[in-house]
Amino acid sequence: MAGSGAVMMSVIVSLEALVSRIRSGDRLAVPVDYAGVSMAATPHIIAQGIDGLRLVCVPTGGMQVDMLIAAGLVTSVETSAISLGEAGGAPSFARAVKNGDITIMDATCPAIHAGLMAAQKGVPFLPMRGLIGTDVLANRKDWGMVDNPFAEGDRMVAIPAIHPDRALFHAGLADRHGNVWIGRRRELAAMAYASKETLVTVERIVDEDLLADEKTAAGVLPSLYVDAVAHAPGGAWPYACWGEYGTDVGALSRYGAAAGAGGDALTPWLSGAEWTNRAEGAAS
Amino acid sequence: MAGSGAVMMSVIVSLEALVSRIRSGDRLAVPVDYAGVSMAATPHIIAQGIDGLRLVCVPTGGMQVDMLIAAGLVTSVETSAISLGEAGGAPSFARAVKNGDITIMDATCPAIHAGLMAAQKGVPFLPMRGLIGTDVLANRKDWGMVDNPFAEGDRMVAIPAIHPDRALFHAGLADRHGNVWIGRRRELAAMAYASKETLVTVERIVDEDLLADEKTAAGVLPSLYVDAVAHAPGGAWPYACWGEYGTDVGALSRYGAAAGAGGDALTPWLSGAEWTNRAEGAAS
Amino acid sequence: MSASATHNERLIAVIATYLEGVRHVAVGASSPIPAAAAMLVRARAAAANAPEVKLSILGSVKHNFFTNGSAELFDCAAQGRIDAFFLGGGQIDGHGNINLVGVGEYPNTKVRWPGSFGSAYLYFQVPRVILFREEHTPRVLVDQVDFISAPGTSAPDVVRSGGPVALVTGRAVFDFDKERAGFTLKSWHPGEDADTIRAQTGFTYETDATAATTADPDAATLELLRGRVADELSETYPKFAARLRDEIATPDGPKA
Amino acid sequence: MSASATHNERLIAVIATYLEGVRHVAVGASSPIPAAAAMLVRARAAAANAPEVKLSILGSVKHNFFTNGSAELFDCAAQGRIDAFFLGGGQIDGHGNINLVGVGEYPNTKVRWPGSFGSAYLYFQVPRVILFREEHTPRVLVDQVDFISAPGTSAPDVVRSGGPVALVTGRAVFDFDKERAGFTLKSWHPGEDADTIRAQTGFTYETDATAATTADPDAATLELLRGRVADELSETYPKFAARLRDEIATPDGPKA
Repeated sequence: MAGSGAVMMSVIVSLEALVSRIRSGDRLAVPVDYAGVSMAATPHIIAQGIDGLRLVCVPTGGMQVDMLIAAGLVTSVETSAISLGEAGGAPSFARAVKNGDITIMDATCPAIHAGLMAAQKGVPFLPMRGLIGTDVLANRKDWGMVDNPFAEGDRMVAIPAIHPDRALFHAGLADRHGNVWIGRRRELAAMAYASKETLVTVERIVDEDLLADEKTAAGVLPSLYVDAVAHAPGGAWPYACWGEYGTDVGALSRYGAAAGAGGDALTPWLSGAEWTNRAEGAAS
Repeated sequence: MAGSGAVMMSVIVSLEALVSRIRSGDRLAVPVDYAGVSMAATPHIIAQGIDGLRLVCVPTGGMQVDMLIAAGLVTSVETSAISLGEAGGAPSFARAVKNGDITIMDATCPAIHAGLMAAQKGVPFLPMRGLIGTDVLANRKDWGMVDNPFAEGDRMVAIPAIHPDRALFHAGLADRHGNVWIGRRRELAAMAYASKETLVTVERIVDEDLLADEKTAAGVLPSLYVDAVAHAPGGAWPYACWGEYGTDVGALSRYGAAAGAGGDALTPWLSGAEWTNRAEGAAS
Repeated sequence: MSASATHNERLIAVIATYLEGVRHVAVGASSPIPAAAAMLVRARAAAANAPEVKLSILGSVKHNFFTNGSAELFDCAAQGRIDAFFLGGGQIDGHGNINLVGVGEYPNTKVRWPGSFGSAYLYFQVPRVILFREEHTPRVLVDQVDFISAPGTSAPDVVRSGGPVALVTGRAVFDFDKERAGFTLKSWHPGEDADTIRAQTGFTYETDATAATTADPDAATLELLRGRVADELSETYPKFAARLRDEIATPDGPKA
Repeated sequence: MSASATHNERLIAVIATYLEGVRHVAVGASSPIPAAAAMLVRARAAAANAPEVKLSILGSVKHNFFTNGSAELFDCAAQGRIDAFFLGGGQIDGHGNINLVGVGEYPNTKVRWPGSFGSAYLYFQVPRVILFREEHTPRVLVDQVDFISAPGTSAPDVVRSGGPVALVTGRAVFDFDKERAGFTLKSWHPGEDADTIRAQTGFTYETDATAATTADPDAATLELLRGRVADELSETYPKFAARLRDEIATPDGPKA
């Protein structure tokens, strides 16, 4: 939450400065492909060598997770799925799982949501239906069971609160106070509520107060929950930015092929060259 | 939820028809003063004699609750508070409590929210901090206790799910599909998620699809949760309609005085004459 | 245009038979055949003046009734507001268990699929889950899954309002019998017979006394599929819609 | 304009002493004095180039950082994002217990107040809860409340990060001692003394060795109160702001 930064420091910072708030060993929450992934931040995390990351995918992950794994920065992944969507599986992830290079904490989407909701509500757990009899549950020693106090013999799964150190995502716009317009992507708010700090890259920074107009206010994550905002146009690429641009399946496929090959093929992705080249292409 | 009505019947109905969906004995959820109270529906509930109501105030109540109690239609009230705000206490409520005419289920605001959230999530209860050692808890035999499965000796309150039969509120606008713009008043969505049916009065009905524009979509309760919409301009009066008009404290005070006096003084309020007169005054 | 149904049209029509009377169907973003089946049911309801059928396509900006983030689908299912959903599986076994995680010893599976997604919850909550998997081989339809993402049935003390009702593949259609926790072969698609199905299925199942070749969609269904449904599909699944049109033009062409 | 502080200005200033270093204060919609104290602390922080102090006024359209409905305040408190909050009480007892429900045997209380609102939760969660009640009589400050809406302290096995830090009334200021579960008299406002406070307080308490008349706000504070804070108050609490201005113009006029 706000306040640990320097006195009167603006919430608007450079992308490098935003990324530098992530610490090695952080439990880092990142959103589902279509909700606004801060892809632009990924090469900076890699460049800054922020390792030991314990990723929480809300509730699934893709290329960003695969890149961080390929760069050797990931200790564990809690997720309901990892894939490149239409572009196929996530090669670095699959390899790391097979080789035992990362700890995989397989979940199911609503369990991730429940864990964040528990943190939002300040309770140690939420009860949840389903899951009983699955190998998902059998492999989550950190989950528990709880009895329904209102019915005999009704045992349910207890999902412990998920308290990420940092939440990182991309959105359409923010104002200079740090209010971020997330629209109907309310999982982004859920991530922020549950996290110690929230870092957001955006397409545009606007001068007007996004909370001043009730029309926009309804879709705003208030600055109360936002610790840093960086201007990063096209920052979700190759993923979509909801309501702004679509997914670049071609680029995802190219990444998938590179990750499948591994080694040098991945360098332009992990180094950020693909983003730089793209920005230069767009500028020319 | 939708679908029980007649084939292809429009979700847009008259105020009388909307109110007639409320049944005697219903557990009826109504919102806090400033979130959009469907005051215009109140005299119709009274005229139709829908009794045995078990009110759930989300999370507090005011003049609407007091009127329904004055009309003798209320069996119980679950609430965190009942008052007329700046216009003082709620006389009919206080009288009914003193005389034992209604069952009062005193709660605390976040417990009401937790009960609705449990219903939204399809779980029988949510755990909640606080409350231990209060007479609020001591008097809620329907609440329980639950152990935190992740820490020894950490006992918490278990708030059972609240499943209202009907939710009733007032909002700024709806479209012809039954999508309702609630803006940042998300307790209205929480009420709807938890309830079997949701009935909404609105200031305006618009032709455009409120979900079509991402700007408005962020503040929309989708038609999936909305069973009936009635056009009732000024329908929150004397309460405010968020972003539309403010509270008429003078009218609330007049109501408070009438309710304090009781008997004939209340008739123009319970009969709906105050609303009719006001509408005629506005039209002339 | 051919009057006879294509393979994909047959799949759409047979899936639609399991959606009769639904009010709200949710489908995944990359599931054009289930989406088409839901669109067909919606079109039929509209033609019959029956209550509206709602269709939520997950992850879609356009066909999305949700405004509370990606948790809303699961809440909505918990509230009983979703009547039907579709699941697949890298492996599906004879008890209706599905595996979306991988092949081999968990966690270091030799083949790793994306993961369980919402299956470990929705399989318990949605009254009609239709298992749909085009590939029908002993590699997919196994005796026992390597990892249970979601179980076909649960012990009586587990609160469960949902589960599988059918398994539709590129070769056949099975009903699921909850009491027996097993499948019953209902029909095989043209080109298959009881023997080819048995050879390609890695689990044991019963065969319905009336089992026969999957019925072709009737003329009214084909008209809806090639009219309103095709138009709606073009909007959301342009590639699939184009393929469907090509298949109709050349019905003897390759299935895939 | 008078240079000396009015009664209300003194209350505002003394409440502000309990808000030093806060980042986020929440106040009720009809609580102008606590709101003014928070505005004063915010103005001081701005003047000192210190981190911004946020103020949420519940139920206000304008001064409202929340976008997730009326549950957000409580979630926000649970997340440790609210440093200070204000509670009153129809009755407040010497152990810091508060009663917002009524007088007499529950549930059929002979006097019924609105109800406990969020107190049964926020009193446990917000680190600095300041009890504020203008009326200071044995009828309000009782030996034992008739109904505990929220307890002043909890058993050690109850997870609790918040609670009362002080009680400010129209006559005096008390600190709350959590270990002892009791109040300590710190100061009395002009016109009172140790004896009048004792006579008007229905519970027992300790008296601080340095207890004396409540200090008047200094010149810098008065300047902020009559400048920036008065302007901000006019926007949200126009009636109270006007009254404050009248009191400053006629400092010997009636307090109420």
